[in-house]
Amino acid sequence: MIDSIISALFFVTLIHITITTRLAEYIKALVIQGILIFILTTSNYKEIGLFHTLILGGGILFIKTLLIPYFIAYIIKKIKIKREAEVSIDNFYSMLIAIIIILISFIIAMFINYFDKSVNSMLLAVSIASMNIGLFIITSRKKIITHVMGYLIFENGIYLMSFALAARIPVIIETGVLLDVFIGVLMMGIFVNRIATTTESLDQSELRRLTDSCN
Amino acid sequence: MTFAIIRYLLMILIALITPGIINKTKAKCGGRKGASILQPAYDIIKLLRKSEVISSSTSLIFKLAPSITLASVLTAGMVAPIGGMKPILSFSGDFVFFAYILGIGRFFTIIGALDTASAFEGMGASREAAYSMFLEPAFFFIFGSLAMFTGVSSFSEINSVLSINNIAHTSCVPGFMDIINCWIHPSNNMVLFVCSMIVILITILVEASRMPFDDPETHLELTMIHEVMVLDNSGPDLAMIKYAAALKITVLASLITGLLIHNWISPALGLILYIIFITLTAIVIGVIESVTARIRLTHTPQYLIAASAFGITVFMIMIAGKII
Amino acid sequence: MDNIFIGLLIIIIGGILSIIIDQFLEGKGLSGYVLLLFFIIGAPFILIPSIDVLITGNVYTASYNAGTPMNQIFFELDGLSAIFTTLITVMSALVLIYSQGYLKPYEDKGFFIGIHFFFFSLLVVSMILIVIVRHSMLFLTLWEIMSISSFFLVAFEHKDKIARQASVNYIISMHIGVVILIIAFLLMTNKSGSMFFGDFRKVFSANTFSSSIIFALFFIGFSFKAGFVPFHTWLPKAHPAAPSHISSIMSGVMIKTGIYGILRICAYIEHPLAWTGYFVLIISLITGFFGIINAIAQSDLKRLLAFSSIENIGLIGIGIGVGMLGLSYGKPLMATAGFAGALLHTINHSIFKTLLFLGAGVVYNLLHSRNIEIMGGLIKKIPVTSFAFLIGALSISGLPPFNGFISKFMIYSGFLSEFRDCSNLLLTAKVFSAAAFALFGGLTVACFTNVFGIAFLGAYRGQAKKLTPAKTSLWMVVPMVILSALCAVIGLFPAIIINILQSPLQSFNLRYLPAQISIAASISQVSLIFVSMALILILFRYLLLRNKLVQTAVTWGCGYESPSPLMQYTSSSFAEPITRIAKQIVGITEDIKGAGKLFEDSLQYKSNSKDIIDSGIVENIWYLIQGFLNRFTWIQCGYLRHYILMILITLLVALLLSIGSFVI
Amino acid sequence: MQLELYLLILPVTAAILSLMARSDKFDIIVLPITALLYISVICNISPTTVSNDGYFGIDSLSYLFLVILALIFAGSSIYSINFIKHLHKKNPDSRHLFINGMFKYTRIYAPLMLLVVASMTGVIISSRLTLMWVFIEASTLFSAPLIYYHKDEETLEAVWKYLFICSVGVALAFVGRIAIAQAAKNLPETNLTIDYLITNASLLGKPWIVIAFVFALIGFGVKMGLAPMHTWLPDAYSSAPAPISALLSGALSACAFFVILRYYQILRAVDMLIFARYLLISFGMLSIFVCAVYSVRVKNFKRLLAYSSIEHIGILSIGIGLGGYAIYAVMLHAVCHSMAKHSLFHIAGNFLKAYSSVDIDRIKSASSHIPINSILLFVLIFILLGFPPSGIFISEFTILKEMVQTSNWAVLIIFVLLLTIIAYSFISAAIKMIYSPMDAQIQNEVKIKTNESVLDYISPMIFMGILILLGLHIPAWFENVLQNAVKALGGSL
Repeated sequence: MIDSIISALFFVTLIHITITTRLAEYIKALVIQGILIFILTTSNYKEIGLFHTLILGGGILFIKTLLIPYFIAYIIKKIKIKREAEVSIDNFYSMLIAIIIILISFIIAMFINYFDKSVNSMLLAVSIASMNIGLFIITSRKKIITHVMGYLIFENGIYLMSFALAARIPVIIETGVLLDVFIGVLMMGIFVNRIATTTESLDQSELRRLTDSCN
Repeated sequence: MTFAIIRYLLMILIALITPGIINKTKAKCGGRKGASILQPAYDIIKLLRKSEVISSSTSLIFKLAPSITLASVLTAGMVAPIGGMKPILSFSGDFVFFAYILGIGRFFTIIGALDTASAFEGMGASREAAYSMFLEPAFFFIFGSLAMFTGVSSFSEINSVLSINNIAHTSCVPGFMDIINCWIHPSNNMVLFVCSMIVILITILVEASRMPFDDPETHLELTMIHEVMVLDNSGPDLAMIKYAAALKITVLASLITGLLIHNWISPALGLILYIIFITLTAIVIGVIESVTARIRLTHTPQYLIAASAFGITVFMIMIAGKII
Repeated sequence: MDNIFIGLLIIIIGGILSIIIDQFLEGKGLSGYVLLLFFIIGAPFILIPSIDVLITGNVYTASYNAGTPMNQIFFELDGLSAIFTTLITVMSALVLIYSQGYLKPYEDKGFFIGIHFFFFSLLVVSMILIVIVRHSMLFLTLWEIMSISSFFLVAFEHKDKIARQASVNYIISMHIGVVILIIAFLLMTNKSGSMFFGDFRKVFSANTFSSSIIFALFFIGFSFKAGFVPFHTWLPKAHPAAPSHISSIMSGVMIKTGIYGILRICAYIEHPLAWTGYFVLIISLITGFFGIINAIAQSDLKRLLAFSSIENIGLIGIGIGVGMLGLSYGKPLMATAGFAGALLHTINHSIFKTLLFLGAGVVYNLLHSRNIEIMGGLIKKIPVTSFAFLIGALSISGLPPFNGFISKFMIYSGFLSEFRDCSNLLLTAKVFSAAAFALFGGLTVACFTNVFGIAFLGAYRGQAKKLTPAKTSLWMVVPMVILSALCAVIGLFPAIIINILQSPLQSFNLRYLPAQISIAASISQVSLIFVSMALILILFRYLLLRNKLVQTAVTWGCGYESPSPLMQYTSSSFAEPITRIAKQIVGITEDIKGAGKLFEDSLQYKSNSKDIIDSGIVENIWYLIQGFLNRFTWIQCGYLRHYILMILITLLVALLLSIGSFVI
Repeated sequence: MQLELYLLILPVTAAILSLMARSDKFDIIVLPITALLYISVICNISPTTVSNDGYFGIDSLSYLFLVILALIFAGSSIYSINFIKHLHKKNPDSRHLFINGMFKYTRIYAPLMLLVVASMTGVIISSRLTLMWVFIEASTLFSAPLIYYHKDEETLEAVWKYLFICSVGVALAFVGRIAIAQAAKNLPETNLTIDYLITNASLLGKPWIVIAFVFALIGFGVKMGLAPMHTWLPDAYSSAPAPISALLSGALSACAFFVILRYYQILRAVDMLIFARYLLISFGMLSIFVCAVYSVRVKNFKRLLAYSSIEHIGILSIGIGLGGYAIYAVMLHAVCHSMAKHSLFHIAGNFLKAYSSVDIDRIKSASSHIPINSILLFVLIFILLGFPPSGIFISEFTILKEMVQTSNWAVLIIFVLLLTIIAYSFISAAIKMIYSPMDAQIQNEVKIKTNESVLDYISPMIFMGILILLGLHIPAWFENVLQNAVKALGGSL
């Protein structure tokens, strides 16, 4: 029951992200997704067990809803990235693609449900959708910071997937959270160095000096 | 063996007069009286007595070339059939040897010419090389077909097989007419013989640098092949070259006789026939020379290739004959 | 058998020592002598067993367990191998002697002589091992070692670009060849179930179509080394680029390992299918014609020799083809003549082609150019070399009384024997090949009269002062003299060598019929007559001119007063009557500047010939491949998002396929 | 306590020590000593099967990869001596970890390298999929700062792409792990070791295993450098310093490959290989194709080597896809390629040191300037291209053998064609660098250092010797190791 509601809301955030062009909206969406995931985690504490639930909940609240969004906002302010995301394709098409992706993910979920009844197809669909949409955002947005956010969405999808499947093994779910730490460290490493070393800001152009193609 | 040597010596002697006969014929055709038949022999003897003038740019090769050329022709003569009789040397595949031993003579003639560092002689040398190259396949096609027809691969064996083929239809004491009968006898594949003779004739014309491929008379160096190569030779060298040329005609002509004269007739008759045929060939050459004009140099290769094509047709006819 | 390995060990040690001496002990110039010394010590260990095999006809075998991956490895020294071991050892010894003199000028120019000699020894050792090994994988390994070492030898004069490109071209051709060989061997081992050559026989004896396909693969794979058209393209590039002693070892010996491979495979086929025989014959005919017609068009001496090598490989191939046809139609005489002719021509060619390349090397050291057009009159400067070259030219033209004639005659007798009950196809093949053979003969004469006449005779075309009176070092002269002596001896007394050929023919389980011996006898007879007659005539001429004064004058220029050496006939003009007809085949490109106008003050004519197969086919294929590859350069475009997109698409496709494969 | 844990503890402690150490000398000696101890530990280990409850364990497969890792570690540690000296010479100031908010490369080099080695060891010896995954992630994290040596735009970009693409890959791999968990939901045990999964393969849900394999192949394929997920690889390898690119190319991709092999084992246990075969072969072909496309045009020697790494990874995956004899070939190839590529990157580093460039057009007549290195380069390139005698020849020969036996003619032909193109471009590059005469313009621009230190070329030389020997004769004990690994993967011998 609650899973379905959460996944419905999650879909809303996903579509919102695909059509919005302002970075602030992205951050908001990320925060909302974090909260949704938090609710999802705590809602089925029976299977995970209280101890793990506490760890996970705390971790998610801290990392997903506070630390990373704040850090992204800080970077945006610090190195004066322009406020809107540069989308390489037209807004309408990106929404269209998002909807297609969602449909496809539902189909895949159905397929999987076809040979394994034990999966929660709704959650699975939303997880696949958010994975694909995350990757789609990476591929369709030009800014590096949007790449990061796309990655976060993608990774939320993975987190959801570990709930969608029947076997909810706490260890695995926790290691899933590690991904956040990973990306956090990643951004630290890159951007801190970046800000320290070079003056020029990141949104001028994409990094593509290293290439072997003729153009 | 001794007889073979005697025949060989006879051929060498005949070679002295063959060019004389040719010239005489030409003179007659031209309505002139013409020099004596023995004139070439006289020339050679005269040259042998003379001394030499050697070009300053030459090397030892130039001095060796004529002797080696003559030697090659003489050696070639040893395997050529004379009057349908067994030559001094005969082994299977000796016509290959025949072709290649003439080749070494040609090789030395050419490099001898190039040794003089003269543009004209180089020109002649190049043409000589090219033409003889074009002619090789024709020769091999003909003798290949003959070998195929007879199943053996040496002049004398071919001759003997041919003789065996038609000894059947001759009377006990073979006379002149019998030979004629044999030639026209169907079992004898007239086509092959005629074609072979024609090809050999062309070979003679080219090898001995005669009309229509070359002109021994003119002294426009640019147009000539053989004569221009020997511009700088004189004295004994020139004598040897002239004699080699004459001998070459005779040797090649005696290949024709090898096809025509069979070895079951008496040696004496054979020799007589041989002399007759050589003379006939010389006369034919003379006539050809006096009735044909010289082919344009650039067209000569085509005629030579035509000779090869002729050979191919002969061969094909043979194959067809096998099939039927 | 072990003696051979000892000998090889000694040689390779010599090679290593020569590196050490050259690099670390500062013994400049000594390294060559060291290797030569070791070679001379090592050679008898190889020669004695080989010659023993050739004379007695018994076969040595050895087999060791090399552990993984080779497992059991086999060596065998039978007649066929012995011929090649002898050839390789003798030729490389002579070339090594020659190189002592040839490499002197290079020593103080910062070339790594030591490494050069090391690779030389490696090349020799690998070639000898190739000939005696009977194990597929080891064979391939050695084959590639041979290619690599010769690659470094070709790249010796690495300072000029041509040499580098040629060596790369060479190694790549070898690589393609070896890949084909690997596939052939794999198919073979797959059928026979072992790496041992001896088991090939039972695969071939099945005599199916597939086995003949395998043979074709083997043939093509070896053709890359041997230089059959159209796999020859490396040859005219590598030979001019390499230093002369290397070109001679490559052309004289190394490409023969390809022939060896083909013969070795043939030895395992009792009754080949007829089409393989015709296949070999036709390719060889094309090779011969292409090679010689291009050789005539060249004005670069070593490139010319390279093309003539291609022609001779063609002749050898014709011999092999005749042999195979003889086998497949069950005509022993023909088969014997074919294979014997092929072997004999292999030997002869390696003798006179080595000789010719060594001569070319002397010329190159004298003039520092390979262009025939600027040569001339060299016989006055380097008489010994010139006469050696003349003998080489006569032999390669296949003229009696030299060795080239013997092998050609042998192959002819293959064509012209056993006409009884032949199929028409076979008859046609025989007679046409005979005629083609004759044509090649004529062309060869034209080609080599051209080379010798233009380059060595007449007057020097360059500035005469540059042509310093060269005293060729004895190191270089002796090998050439030995080789030319060999040419003459084999030509005059063929019976010896033909007797020796009996033991290799046992590998094809063929036996001589007395015919060949007798023919050989009569050939030597008639050749001797020719020689003596020539000598008599020369003596006769000498006697005639003994007490007459022979005066010298300037060449008769038909009245022209002041002839200059530049007015001589050039090589390309000599070849013109032939090349004009075969213009398309020899790929002649001409350009004439300032022609057509009257009273032209300066007229310029340039012509050069290029290998049509190389420039026409191979290069175009390469361009096609490159063009195709360049279509895909967007892969590494530098956009992170594209990279992620690629991953995404891959993922989706893979997922849909996998899940779909379940649902359906 | 299990012996293999020492393999983990040893580098970690060494890393901590070198972080705390006060003297520069320590960095120099710590790597060789650790390598020595590491190898000595490996010599005492005998591969066993792992008990279910253990977290770590070594079976025959992981033993082979440990050998590879040990070899590479030893090589890098020897090479690093001069490199660390060079670093200290460059900035000899105090040993603070950070200068103005950014870590000091000199300081972190040795510790991070040790940590990378530790994490790779963890990948190999850990007997649980989750643990493996964590260690892979860790290796990415630790190796990233090592790449960031020249602190300029290109390097930053390389690091960024490396981190980002690898993290995407790692995340996908995690999905694979989840799928395995789902597949194993009928199993009583929740924390799964490989052996446990393989032994109870009958209870696993086949579809999930296949999905897991697809995700794992693509996810770890990113780390391994399998086309089309290879895209980070040329950038990272070309901008990292020589010892690091050597380490990454030699060991890291091998580790990722090892993880894929683990999943392959599970897939094989539930015998669902058929689909995987096509996937592996097509990815492999694609990788070789990518190498062929770029090896013709690339002018940067290190990038060229990177592409050749992609090619060889492709060969590995093709071999796995073919199965049969090819498995043996793959095992051998993994070892040989790691050694060869590791050595070649070191040589490339020496060239960079001598010419201060890795541009093929700017390196000329190396044969006269740095003869030993150029000989090594030439021979190693011939080895890398699969010219005999070398282990790589043997492995490629065996792969071709398998192709012929299973009569994959199309694969065979494309394979050899692409390999020939690659061979052409590599040999021409090598001959250009080594033989082409030096032109004045370059000679004026750069001052060529012609001194060759033994420490720089000793390990490539040794590896070259080993490779050539492997081509002629494989020692019995090593053959044994290989064959056990092959048995573990169910290949035929």
